[in-house]
Amino acid sequence: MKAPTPMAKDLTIDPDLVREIAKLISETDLTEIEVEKGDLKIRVARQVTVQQVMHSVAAPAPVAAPAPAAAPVAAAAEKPADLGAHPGAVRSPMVGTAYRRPSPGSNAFIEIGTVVKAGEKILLVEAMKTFNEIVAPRAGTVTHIMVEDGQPVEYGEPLVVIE
Amino acid sequence: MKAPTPMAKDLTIDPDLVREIAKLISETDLTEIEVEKGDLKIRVARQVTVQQVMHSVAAPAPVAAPAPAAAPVAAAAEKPADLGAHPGAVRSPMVGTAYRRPSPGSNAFIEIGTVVKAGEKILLVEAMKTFNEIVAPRAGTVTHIMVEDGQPVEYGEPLVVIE
Amino acid sequence: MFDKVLIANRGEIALRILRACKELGIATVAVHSTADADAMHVKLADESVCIGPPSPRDSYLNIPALIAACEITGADAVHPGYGFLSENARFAEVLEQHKIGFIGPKSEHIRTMGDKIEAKRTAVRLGIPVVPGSDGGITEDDEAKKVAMKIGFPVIIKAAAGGGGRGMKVARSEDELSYALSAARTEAKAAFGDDAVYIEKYLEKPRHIELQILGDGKGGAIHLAERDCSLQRRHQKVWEEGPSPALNAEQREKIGSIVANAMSELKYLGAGTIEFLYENGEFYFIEMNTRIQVEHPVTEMITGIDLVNEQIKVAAGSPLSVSQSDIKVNGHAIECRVNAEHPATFRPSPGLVTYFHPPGGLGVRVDSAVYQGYRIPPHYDSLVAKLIVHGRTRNECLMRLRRALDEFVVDGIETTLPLFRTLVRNQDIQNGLYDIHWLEKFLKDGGMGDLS
Amino acid sequence: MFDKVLIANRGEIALRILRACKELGIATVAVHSTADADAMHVKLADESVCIGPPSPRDSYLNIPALIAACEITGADAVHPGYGFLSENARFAEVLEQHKIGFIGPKSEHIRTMGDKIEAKRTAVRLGIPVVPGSDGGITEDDEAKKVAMKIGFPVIIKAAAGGGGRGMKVARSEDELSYALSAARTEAKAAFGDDAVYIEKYLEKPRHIELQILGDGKGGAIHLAERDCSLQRRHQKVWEEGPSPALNAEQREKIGSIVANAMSELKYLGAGTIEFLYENGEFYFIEMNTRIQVEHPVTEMITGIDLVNEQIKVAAGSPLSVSQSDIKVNGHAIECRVNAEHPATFRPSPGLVTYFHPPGGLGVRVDSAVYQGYRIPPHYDSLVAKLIVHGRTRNECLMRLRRALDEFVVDGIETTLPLFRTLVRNQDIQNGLYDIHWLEKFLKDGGMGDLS
Repeated sequence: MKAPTPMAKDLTIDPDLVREIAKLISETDLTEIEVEKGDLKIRVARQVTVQQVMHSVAAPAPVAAPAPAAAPVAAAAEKPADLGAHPGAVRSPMVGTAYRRPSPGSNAFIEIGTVVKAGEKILLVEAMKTFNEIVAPRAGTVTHIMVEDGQPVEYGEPLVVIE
Repeated sequence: MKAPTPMAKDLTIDPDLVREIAKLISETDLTEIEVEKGDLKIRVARQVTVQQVMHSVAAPAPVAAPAPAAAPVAAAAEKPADLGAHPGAVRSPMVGTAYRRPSPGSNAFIEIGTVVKAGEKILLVEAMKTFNEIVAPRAGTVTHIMVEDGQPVEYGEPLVVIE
Repeated sequence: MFDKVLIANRGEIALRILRACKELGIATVAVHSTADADAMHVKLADESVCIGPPSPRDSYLNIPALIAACEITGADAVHPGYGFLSENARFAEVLEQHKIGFIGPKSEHIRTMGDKIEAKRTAVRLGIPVVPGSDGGITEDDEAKKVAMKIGFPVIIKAAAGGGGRGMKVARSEDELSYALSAARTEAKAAFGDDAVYIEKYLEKPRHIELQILGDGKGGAIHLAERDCSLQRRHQKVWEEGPSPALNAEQREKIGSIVANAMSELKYLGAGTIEFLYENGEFYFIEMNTRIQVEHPVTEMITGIDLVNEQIKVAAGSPLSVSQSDIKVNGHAIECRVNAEHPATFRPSPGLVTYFHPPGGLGVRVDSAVYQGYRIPPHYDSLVAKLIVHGRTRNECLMRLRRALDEFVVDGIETTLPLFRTLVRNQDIQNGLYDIHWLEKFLKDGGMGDLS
Repeated sequence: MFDKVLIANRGEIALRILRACKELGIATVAVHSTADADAMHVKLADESVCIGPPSPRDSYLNIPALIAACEITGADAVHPGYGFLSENARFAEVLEQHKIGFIGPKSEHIRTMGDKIEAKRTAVRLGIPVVPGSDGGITEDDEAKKVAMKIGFPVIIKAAAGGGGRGMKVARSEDELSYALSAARTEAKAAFGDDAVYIEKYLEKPRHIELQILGDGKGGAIHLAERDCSLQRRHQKVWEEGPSPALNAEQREKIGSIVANAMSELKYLGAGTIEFLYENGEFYFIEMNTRIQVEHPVTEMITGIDLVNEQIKVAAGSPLSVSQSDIKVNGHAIECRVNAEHPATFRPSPGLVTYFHPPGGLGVRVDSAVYQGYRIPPHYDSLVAKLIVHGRTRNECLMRLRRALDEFVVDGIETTLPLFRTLVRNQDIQNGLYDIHWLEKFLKDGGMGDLS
């Protein structure tokens, strides 16, 4: 819908310019753009819809007060919830015990700051006496390590972040 | 959807211009466009609806499908729900059986259109073999009669409307 | 059998009665105040009638409104539940005059048992043990001493004209008697203008134990064992269980026979409860409740008898469906009264229930008229739900109660669930070592910790 | 006794096992797929472990993941529930190798009963009645006739190599036998390249009746009466009840003794079910399920025995807590499997449960892992809740079931509640007159009316 738009004679604004700014505002998630050009000034704003949705879903699920809330096994302090959603997070493909070094006396595969290549070993996860290699899915720099040596991990649990 | 609001200094602008900007605002999903040139300034805005969705409250209460929904005894066709809220509604002060005439052979106390004085008898409600007089709480004209002769009524049930 | 029963009550007991009627194929009429239009039993009843404004006096206690509701719906019987008009002899009589069945005892028995003095006199006549004491007012030390020696120390001296604790003195030995007597008499004189006092056995740490009975009104009567309701706060029962941790089978059989025989002699009709204080192996009659009680499910769970079903049947003239030999105590049951109150301060907390998830599974029963989205009105009692749990042993019952309490979610209001979660983990409760003062002392001593 | 049990299942049975563990004071580990992170048993367990993606093959059937979950949590036993790995002998063996307890039978018994031919052979050896038939393939008319005369008409002729209904012919009399035999052989030859057939007694309108058993693994074994699970759709049980309306006490005692003795001889460990077809007073073994079953609460309600509790105890080496003489059938129980399905078309209806209000009161038990706000995932079975109702008689049970069904509210998804509301009002159901074909015929004949 980019049909040319006839404008009033004494005020020539460019509709494409407004559209462009609107696109920009969406793209940038801003709420207001003001453009001044010579004596022309264009201000564009978008209000955010205030939605107050009270889901019954948000109601607390059955966990009684004195009963211990279901505590994920690996809810260690090293695993801030926000890192779980990190796009560079590498997740555990299985339940098991994570190890950071190939053998007790060795150095860790990686440390924070290590630059890794795709396919490079970064951790081991042991399950049923088998050590499974966890490799870097992509090249990058290790920015977070969320597991300690010997820590139990769940399926899908974020292990490290490679950026 | 609110109509676009032109806010111009004077009325010399072309209404087509406003229409054009309004179209633009719709198209771009913006909430506000302000155009200024020299002494002319046009600002166009559209208010956003604030939605408040509360689910849990709206959830249906326990009435099973084949079980008859609780049917108020006196849910007769003569009692449209909207008249219950009518400011002129006269309500039953007790549970009982409503009568429209003082004795079986007599005329009804009131009919639609009857002009009544405050304190005038309009109905009887019988409970425990006692006939209780229902009187008009104010002067006015009877516009609706929601009970039939001999109909059971609940406490608080609207009987007639006097306007 | 009745065709249509009007339920002259509200809340969980109205729903309890509705369920019993539905299970007997009897049509139901719910009555409600304007504050209870959204009540669950109103939604589930075949018919409903609004009988008045929120004030109980103008609705649930309004006899003309209830009779009119029966008349306009054609209900042929009324179940009064507990509270409200359930122990109102005049209501039973008015119903009789209107040829409407009353699902409760004969009015004469309601009247007798509603009068404290008459009730005690009747209990004595029927062979039910009462608190021993002087027959009338006493003013002389010598006579007081004679009575006290006979009933044994400690004794309590009460103003004959009195009440409310004024003019009451305890004497724990002969030495204390003379002083206690004169002090009580002085106080009685000051408070009531009458220095006559009477002397009774004083029970220091009694349990509240009550016997459930059923009678057919023609001399057939059985007992259904006891409930222990010692866990009370301000005379309100909080936790009830059966059988009592304090009784053995022989004691149960003995007191049970006494009350069953008494009810048989009385030709009592319907369900009733004989309440006792119990101390050192002895029972002392307090009062008789001539109605179904809040805690009746405890008995239902351990005997398998549906008490409301029996009430309806005998009120309609049918015989009891069971005889004494059919009654066997099976396992153990505990009821917790979950109230809309702060769990430590007991401040009422009516309002909107934003989430309600009752526990389920084996041995768990929930009697509740609450549902998610229901607004608990501020006009009536604060009972949210009765959680009743059954187990093969008291220990299994306690473990099951613990897990059921942990599953129970009520949001939007404060409830006493945290109190019960604390109680079920308490050593005294687990050992059954509590009396009628235990809970108040526990609370006073900060048993609820940070919540207090 | 075990210290920590890992529950290798999901849904209501995971919650059922969790409840039993909590009541025994055993710590619990919930495992779950990513689709079940919000499951109730996950929220209530002491610990939880995510074991894989939604696909059961990668999570609930993933033996290495389950073993790893035991290792990282220190669980010393696993309860497999029903379905998934519950009848997987290898899983039981792997657990044994890892010195983790398996709350289920010995792996050899799982293996034996998991093989149809071996199971039938074992049943015969143990004296359990099976469907009479030829020992092997038959090709000659004379031999076929001899066998048919011995077992009695009607008989069914099945391709020895076959399955799926092809090559099956019914002969209702001697006249029909010769034709049926040749037709079956021709079809068998065409379908499977082998014209050998075998002959079995044909049951026209059998009931499905199953016996619950418990064994201590050392030769102690009891039966806990029967469940009648004849109401099925596509071999899925829909409504189960106990005792069966078709059996009397003598028949119960007879078949019960047979299976209890058989299990004793087998030294069976844990809970199991011997399934029979029943027609004209005779039982015919179908199969044995070596696990707890969906419908186990029916038995719990009429016997008062907590089957999961017993499973855990005997798996830990304890004796059974009851002997055969302790088992008394008390009243009647019915279970309805409320599924997230259209009540007439049975189209699955997973999704968000926007309102959930289970029924309560006397004699009503709800086993459900659903709560308001829970989203039923599309990956697994559609069981929303098991409604189990107990009454002193079958009639009381039916009336109670009716009122409980009318109280039950589940919104946001379609459920089979309307089916049960129809069934409980059906004359045949009320009379107990149904067989394994009844429900499918009822549905085909438009029994669900407008909903169909």
